[in-house]
Amino acid sequence: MSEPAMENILHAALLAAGEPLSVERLQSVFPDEAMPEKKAVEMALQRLQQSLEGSGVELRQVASGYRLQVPEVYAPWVARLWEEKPTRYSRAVLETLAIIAYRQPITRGEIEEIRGVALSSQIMRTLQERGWIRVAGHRDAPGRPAVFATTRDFLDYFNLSSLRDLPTLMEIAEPGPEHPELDLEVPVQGGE
Amino acid sequence: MSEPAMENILHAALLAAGEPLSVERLQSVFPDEAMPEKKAVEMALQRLQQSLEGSGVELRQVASGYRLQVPEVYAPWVARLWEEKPTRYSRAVLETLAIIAYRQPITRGEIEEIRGVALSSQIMRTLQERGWIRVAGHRDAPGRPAVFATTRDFLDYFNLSSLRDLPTLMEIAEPGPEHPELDLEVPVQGGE
Amino acid sequence: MSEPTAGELLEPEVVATVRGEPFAELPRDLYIPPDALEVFLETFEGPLDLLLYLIRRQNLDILDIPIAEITRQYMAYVDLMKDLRLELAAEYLVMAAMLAEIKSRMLLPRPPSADEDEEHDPRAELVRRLREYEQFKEAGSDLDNLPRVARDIFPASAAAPSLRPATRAPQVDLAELLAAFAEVLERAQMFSHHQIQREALSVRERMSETLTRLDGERFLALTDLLRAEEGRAGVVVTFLAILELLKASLVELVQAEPFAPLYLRSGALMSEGEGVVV
Repeated sequence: MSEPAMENILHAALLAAGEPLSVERLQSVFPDEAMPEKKAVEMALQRLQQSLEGSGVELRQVASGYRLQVPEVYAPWVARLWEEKPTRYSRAVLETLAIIAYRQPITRGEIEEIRGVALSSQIMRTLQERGWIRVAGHRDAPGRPAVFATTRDFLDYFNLSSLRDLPTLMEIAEPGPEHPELDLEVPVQGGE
Repeated sequence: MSEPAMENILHAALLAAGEPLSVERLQSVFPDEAMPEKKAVEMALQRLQQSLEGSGVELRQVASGYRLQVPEVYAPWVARLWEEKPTRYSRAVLETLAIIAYRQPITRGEIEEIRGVALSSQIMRTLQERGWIRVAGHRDAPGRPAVFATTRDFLDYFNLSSLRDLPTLMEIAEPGPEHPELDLEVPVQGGE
Repeated sequence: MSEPTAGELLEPEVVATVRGEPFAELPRDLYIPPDALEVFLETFEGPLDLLLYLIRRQNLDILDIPIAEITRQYMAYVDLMKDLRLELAAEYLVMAAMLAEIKSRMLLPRPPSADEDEEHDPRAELVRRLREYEQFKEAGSDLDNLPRVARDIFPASAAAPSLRPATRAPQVDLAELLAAFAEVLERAQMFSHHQIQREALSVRERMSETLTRLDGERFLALTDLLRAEEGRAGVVVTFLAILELLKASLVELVQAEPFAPLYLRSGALMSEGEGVVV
């Protein structure tokens, strides 16, 4: 029997994995002596994407690689498979997460300063348990406070391939002197 | 936007579930007021099956319902996703291989003598499973011990056309030219 | 969607978007039924959030906050919280003090010849913080609107085919092999005094080859082992290999009668064998 097309092999691997796979990982499903170039894998992924168009699944690049996923339009149907409603997060959690995402690396004290309230350790624990944030280091300041950053899982979870894909921060009404420009690398266009 | 085709919705639901779904369960992803008949679901599943033909996934009916699965032909590739990281051979393995390569044909007892330690059968099995050594014969001595030699695969792996191409010890003794001269032509003295 | 539990972390975002919600139509005199008020007040994420709400509710310009009026309203809410014995975070009181301070500084006559008056607006720092907070409040809700795994998008998976466990064999390079050999020899020299000499590998190789051929054929004429195309060197190598094999008792040479052809046979057969050993 002849060998299946590369895009079919990738399709099979991605579905069997059920999680994002990096190009390196996709290359490694081929035997050493027949390992395709990165470029060839990327081209096969492109063919796969095209072949999936208009079906119940799409290929998407997220932070930790490529993932086959059921697109948003199917959510109303798919959600009915499960009794449980998806978790909702409190405003406190979302605001804290947003501050960390846009201002990372950032200390707990700095988060509190922006929000104007003490940060409950419950919130930080929730975010860490979800694997969305991690301690990225310690600031060289009295007490050596931990600085927090978001993880690749965070990006994967929110369907983003990099921090650059985050929605741009709301424009400040007037060019205030305080925050001339916000610090997202290239806040070109948000979301999809 | 118009509603997606029923087979696409079923495709999405089966992929999101990642496990077999009964026809009832598949019906339940539709809102009560638009729930399709069993028959209609089955026909849509048939259309789905056809559309998946020749791709990296297939629809199968199993005891508890329908499930999408990666066809068996893809097993060799998919299996590599989970294979263990290549480890390194222990020094004992490398030394044994080296002794066999340079002193073949050689018995186990002779290897032990050179290394000064007993040889675990695990080591010999490792090298035999790898296809690098084989039993080349038996010595006419008490116990008729097997003598080992390297194989053609061994040469292929190391990209050698013959044992003559193995580097000599001189090459590490003095960092001279890469392959100064190998000792075939005038094999003055052999043996120990 | 009603009655979020106080302080619960994963509570629904119920009244959070206060603007436009029923609560936004609070009577100016601040009277609301205590139950509703409790829910209302607990939706604030802190003093900045409350202040922002007060400003936005009245469509006030954040850059030009009527500080006296806002302070009065803010204090009224804080008092209400106290009356209701809501757990009042200390930050609310700190903010109250800050507002009072700004108010009093606004009342002081400003030195007319001061440098840029803008910079000395006592409200500046408060405005900066309010705007920054508002940005992230918005960002938090933007984040919530992003398509999210398990809510809007679902990772696709299918059953894997039955898998044989695969292990990738370790990689070795030639230099490693040589190094290992060198080490062994070095060690061996420490144990024994006999010098291990540099070997003619071609002889070793020919030894293995010969054994392999014998394995299949049991007997081989000596002449069959010699290959003319290898020339003299080849013949020497083969002879040396055979001598080595003989010495190691791996093969024997047999001859049916004097001057008959010499045959080589595998050592494995020797015990059963007969014939003249040369």
